Amino acid sequence: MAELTYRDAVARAITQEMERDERVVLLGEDVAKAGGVFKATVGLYERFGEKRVRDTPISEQAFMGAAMGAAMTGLRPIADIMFADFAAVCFDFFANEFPKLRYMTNGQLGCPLVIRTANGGGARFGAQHSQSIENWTMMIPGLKVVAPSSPVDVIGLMAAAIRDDNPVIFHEHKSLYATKGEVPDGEILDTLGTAKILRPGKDATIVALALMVPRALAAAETLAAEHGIDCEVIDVRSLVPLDTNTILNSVAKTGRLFTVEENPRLCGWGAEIASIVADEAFWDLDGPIVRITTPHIPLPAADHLEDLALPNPPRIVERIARTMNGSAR
Amino acid sequence: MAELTYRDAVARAITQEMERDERVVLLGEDVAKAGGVFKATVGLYERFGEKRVRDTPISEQAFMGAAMGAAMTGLRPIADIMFADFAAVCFDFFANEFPKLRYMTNGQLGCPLVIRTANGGGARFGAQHSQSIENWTMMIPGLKVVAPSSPVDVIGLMAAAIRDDNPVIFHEHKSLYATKGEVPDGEILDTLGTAKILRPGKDATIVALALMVPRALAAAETLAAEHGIDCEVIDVRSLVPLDTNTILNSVAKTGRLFTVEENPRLCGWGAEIASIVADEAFWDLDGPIVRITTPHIPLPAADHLEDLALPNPPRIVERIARTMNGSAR
Amino acid sequence: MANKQDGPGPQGLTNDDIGQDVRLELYRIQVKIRDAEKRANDLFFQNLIKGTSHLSLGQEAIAAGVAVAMEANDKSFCTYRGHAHTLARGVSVEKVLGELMLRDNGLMRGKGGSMHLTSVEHGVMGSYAIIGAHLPIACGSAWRAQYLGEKDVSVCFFGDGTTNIGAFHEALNFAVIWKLPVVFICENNLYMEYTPIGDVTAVEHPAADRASAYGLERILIDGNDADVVYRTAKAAMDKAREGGGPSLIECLTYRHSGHSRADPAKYRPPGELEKWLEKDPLKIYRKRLAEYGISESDIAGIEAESKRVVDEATEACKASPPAPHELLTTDVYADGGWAWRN
Amino acid sequence: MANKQDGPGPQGLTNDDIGQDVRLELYRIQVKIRDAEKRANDLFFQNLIKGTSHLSLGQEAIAAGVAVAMEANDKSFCTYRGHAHTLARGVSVEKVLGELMLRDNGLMRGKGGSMHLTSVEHGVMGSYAIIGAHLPIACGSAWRAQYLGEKDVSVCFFGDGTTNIGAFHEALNFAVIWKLPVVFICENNLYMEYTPIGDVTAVEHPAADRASAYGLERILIDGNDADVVYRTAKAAMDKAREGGGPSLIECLTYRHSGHSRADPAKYRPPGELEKWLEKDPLKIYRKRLAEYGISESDIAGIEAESKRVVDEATEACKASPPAPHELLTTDVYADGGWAWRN
Ligand SMILES: Cc1ncc(C[n+]2csc(CCOP(=O)(O)OP(=O)(O)O)c2C)c(N)n1
Ligand SMILES: Cc1ncc(C[n+]2csc(CCOP(=O)(O)OP(=O)(O)O)c2C)c(N)n1
Ligand SMILES: [Mg+2]
Ligand SMILES: [Mg+2]
Repeated sequence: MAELTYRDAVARAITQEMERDERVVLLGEDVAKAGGVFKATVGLYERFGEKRVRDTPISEQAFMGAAMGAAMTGLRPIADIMFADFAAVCFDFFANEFPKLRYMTNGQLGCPLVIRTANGGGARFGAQHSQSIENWTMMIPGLKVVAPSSPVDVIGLMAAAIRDDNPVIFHEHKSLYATKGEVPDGEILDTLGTAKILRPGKDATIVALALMVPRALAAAETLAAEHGIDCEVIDVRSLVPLDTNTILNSVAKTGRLFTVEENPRLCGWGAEIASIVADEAFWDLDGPIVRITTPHIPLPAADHLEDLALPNPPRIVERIARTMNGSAR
Repeated sequence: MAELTYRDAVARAITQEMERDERVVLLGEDVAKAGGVFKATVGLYERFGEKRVRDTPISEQAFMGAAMGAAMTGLRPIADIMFADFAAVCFDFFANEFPKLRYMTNGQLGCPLVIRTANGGGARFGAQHSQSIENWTMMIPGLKVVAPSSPVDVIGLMAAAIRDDNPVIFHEHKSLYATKGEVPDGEILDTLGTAKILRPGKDATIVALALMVPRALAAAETLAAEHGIDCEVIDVRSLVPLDTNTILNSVAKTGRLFTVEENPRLCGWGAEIASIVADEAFWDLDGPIVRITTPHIPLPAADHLEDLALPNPPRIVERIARTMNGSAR
Repeated sequence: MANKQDGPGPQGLTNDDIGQDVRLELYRIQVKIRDAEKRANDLFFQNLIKGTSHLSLGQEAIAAGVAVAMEANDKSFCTYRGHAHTLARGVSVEKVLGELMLRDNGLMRGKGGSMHLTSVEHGVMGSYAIIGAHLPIACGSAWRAQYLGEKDVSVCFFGDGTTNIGAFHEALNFAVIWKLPVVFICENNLYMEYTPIGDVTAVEHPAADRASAYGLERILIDGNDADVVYRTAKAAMDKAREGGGPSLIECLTYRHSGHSRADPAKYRPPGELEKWLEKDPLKIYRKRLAEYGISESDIAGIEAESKRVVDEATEACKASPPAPHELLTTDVYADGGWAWRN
Repeated sequence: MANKQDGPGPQGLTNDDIGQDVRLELYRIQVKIRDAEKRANDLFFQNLIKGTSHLSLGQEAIAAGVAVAMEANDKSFCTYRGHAHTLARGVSVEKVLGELMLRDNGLMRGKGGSMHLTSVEHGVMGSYAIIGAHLPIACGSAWRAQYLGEKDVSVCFFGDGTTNIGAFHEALNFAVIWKLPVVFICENNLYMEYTPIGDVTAVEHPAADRASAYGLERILIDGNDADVVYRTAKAAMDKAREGGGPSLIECLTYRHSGHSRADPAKYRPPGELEKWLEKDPLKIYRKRLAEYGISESDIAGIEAESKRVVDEATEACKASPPAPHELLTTDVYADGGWAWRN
């Protein structure tokens, strides 16, 4: 057991898997010699050498494509998108190439790779470097999508992602890199498609992801202490596959659902979950489903405005308390 | 009044606006001399000349960027994405450039342009030429998103899109190009952000878009005739802005909501609407919200399989009848 | 094969760097492609091919020349205009036509369609229908070979119009800096869909005139002469296999039909097609065979055999059912299914 | 200005193609950028600049040389490393530093941040932070000028690393085939973020060695000499203005600090910085002024004035509040608000 940052957990996970499997390789802009712009891959170049850990030009299409071509033919590449926003410059690979290959070829070819992104806001980087793009990836059939909230989950889910035979988009949250958590020694391997109940509760279910998880947890404590509302907090962890059982069971118990989403409102991942619950758990619901999201706006650079935009514990508390105490609207 | 195809409506709308405003220009691959691969821009090159109607290289980033730069500085470009799927190769412009410019510059610059796409399935083109990408665009703050289902709507909404001072993504449905409808003479101008009730009904609300609209209407007739279920069918027409009033009012009346979506399931536009209704109209609901979508898969090329994938009247009827007659699940 | 010669000529077989076996194979493949593509065209007009299809009529020499230069383990990365390359690697006409007809006997049982022909057992690693993407993908395959010390070469085919998209530029630079065993073959057929390539390109030769931007040799060849294609491709593949890095080859050619099944190609200037029909690769090659002393009856035998194969394949396809409905949701994920939830 | 000369030299002002006024302006701008950038660096270490910032210390000659060659209506398209170009077009130090400090007095009142500096009234049409996008955008602005018969030129600045992304290739080809009045300025400072450009580029000069791929002239200049930059940019802008189409200019330079505020630039080989500090554009230009007979006191006056302006701006920024909360949801759409529904 040791305390590790989320940032260091990334390097530990990749180390674990690179030691285990020669086919695992890492590529991206400044990931090798410099250890990544968020320092999440420090030491890998030194340990595994330039054959396995490679710097690329600013050619996201080239190295996403290269990762795919290598994956199709026998390697297990991990490719790095420096800021999640840049997925847009190589989105053809996310939307049309990685996820459709197996289907279009009727199973002749697969695409076992992991794309890491530094996702999300909070760093005052402005509209083009701060987005939460988990819904950009969730909406594409054929991808798997993971977004861990803690160091131990980073390791276990990254290991699972690397061993998975599908293209997995692994969203690291840039505002979590400096956070710490206890991590057991030895190999860690988790399972994709499993949500975690981080706080049991009986009055309402809060579903959150990545940076929103600690915020939802903090809000739940306040809601319990100050409003007598006992919330169950679920860390979704994996958007695809989605652990609907855990969510539906929780709603069956609590009768209420709140989502806390960093993505801008429209077509966020919470909308999907809301729609599943509004269909399959409708008769369990005791009141409206409420989504707490970043407003449907680009993100501002200014710190006080960015803080205002992303869901935070006071806003979560206020919205849940108001909904639980009041009427439908 | 004349009968016009959806295809010819595109050219008529652009003609109307190009005659009205010298700043309106059209560019894209094969849109000029060849009149477009779907023949939706036939005659424009002859009428307006090569200064205003221009063929481009296969450089989607170049001409999306060019459209933006021209829009920022005084023109009103219409740019063509030959198949909606190709939005992925220039997605940076959709996700990070068009929609964020005004916000990032604090209103100093705007981006008044229209991007036309040939969207959707049904033509047996396979996984990379058949997608419904309306949710790819709906999820991006700063875009407006339109998807007409009839020739007259094509004209009125295209005119409104061209006159709008925002970036508007205009999804034409490739399987509707050959369909016909009555169109009044003279100028036609519609309003973005307005849904249309195409069939009033009292038992359930069906919300549909583009190719799904005629299918929802057909299903509603069968549901009335064979199951005694009287459905209200709403053509959303505009995903952003979204006419939530029309939808919420309808659900207040019927107590039931069904969406019929061509996009693959996860994070489809219907999820957003479902989540709005599950929040704001929860107490109006008499039963689960059900989404009828393309399954969350890439599209197959084979005709019989593609037909199986897209929602069609029998499937819509079956699902609605089963839900309305049965229990929640 | 010691006597290398620059152009083909009737020096007699003893003095021939290509040799009779290879030459017959080059012809056999060209004829097979020609016959299969013509049949595809007929089937389309009989409404037996739905969706789209992009023929390589007139471009057969490139597919044949490159494929014959390849070794069994080499990999082909094709576009929607990929029937020719798929056939050239040895895939049966039945499996190709079956896929075009979207039947259960097709290469992907109709799931992929004509634009995505794939036959991994023949080294055909997919056909890609969004312009540009497969150039970087081919780089990745080449990287795997380099990384694992495997000796195969990845070959990537694309058109003139493709040279103007960003992925082309990124892939070329990437292949060179990583010194990858990949060969890029540009089939310059003078048109993108309906627009002449000259109208939208800053240089005359869209690939060859850009080679220097990647520190590569300028290679521009007659793409209608299978011998020239074969020799050039062979040299590039040898170089790649020996660790010499990538090559970019521009092959001048012409498509005899429209861009896709829907295109009557009215945009062509009068006389252009006729001029190129004079340079028909099959015509050129039939003459070549005769010059090298192959008998008319041997040639006719190849042609008859091809017709027979195509006819039989056609019948088999017509007899094939569509794939079962269950196929709709198979192979989305690696577990064989499509489950995105529990 | 009849006497054109190739290199700068102390021929005396009578024989000077640039002239004293322009030369003083070139120095004034370089000093202003230097002082403002140094202040930005200080403010960052005082924790008064949040987020990121990308300085142009060492690259001032390019910003100054190009800006002085521009006319008032000409348009600049910049990157995240755009403070210099914004200042060079005449935007006040206060408005730039205010934006870096994310205060209400900033150019965009803190909404955009340091990577998106924009001042339309000065012709600064935005700073773009996703590599490559603004090259096509600049083409669009140039197209508008061509279409409307307006005489302005669009100028697009970017780094060496940017030449390897697809949008670079697409934009260059596009600009040439449409003969657009756009000038592309590549600031080759030898590095992308932390990776030397030579490690990831197939040619030595990432822009100049690719000009021929677009049928353009190869232009490679000393980017640390403002006179050279000025002359070259002026010629390119004249050409564009007269309908002669685009130019691509590679300026050799070096950034004295790290890539962004977070980067101590430890990846540099020893001695490299020192070598380039010898070629510091301000050092070069100060000497140049003296050679052209500008007095030490005039030079010192420019420098003192700059310090005063930067100090005053700093105080004004420190005194400025953050923008009001309402700003969060303004200007998403053209109606000024953010409503996506009724
Ligand atoms: C990104 C993208 N843009 C546009 C298209 C539509 N498209 C399909 S083929 C084609 C022309 C390609 O021309 P070329 O590369 O010369 O190949 P050819 O068809 O002539 O073999 C175009 C524009 C596409 N498939 N992908
Ligand atoms: C598409 C994209 N990929 C990566 C980045 C991250 N990034 C920001 S600046 C930079 C280096 C750019 O190098 P260069 O073009 O030489 O400009 P310089 O910073 O040296 O001025 C990189 C990789 C980005 N902003 N956009
Ligand atoms: Mg072509
Ligand atoms: Mg640089």
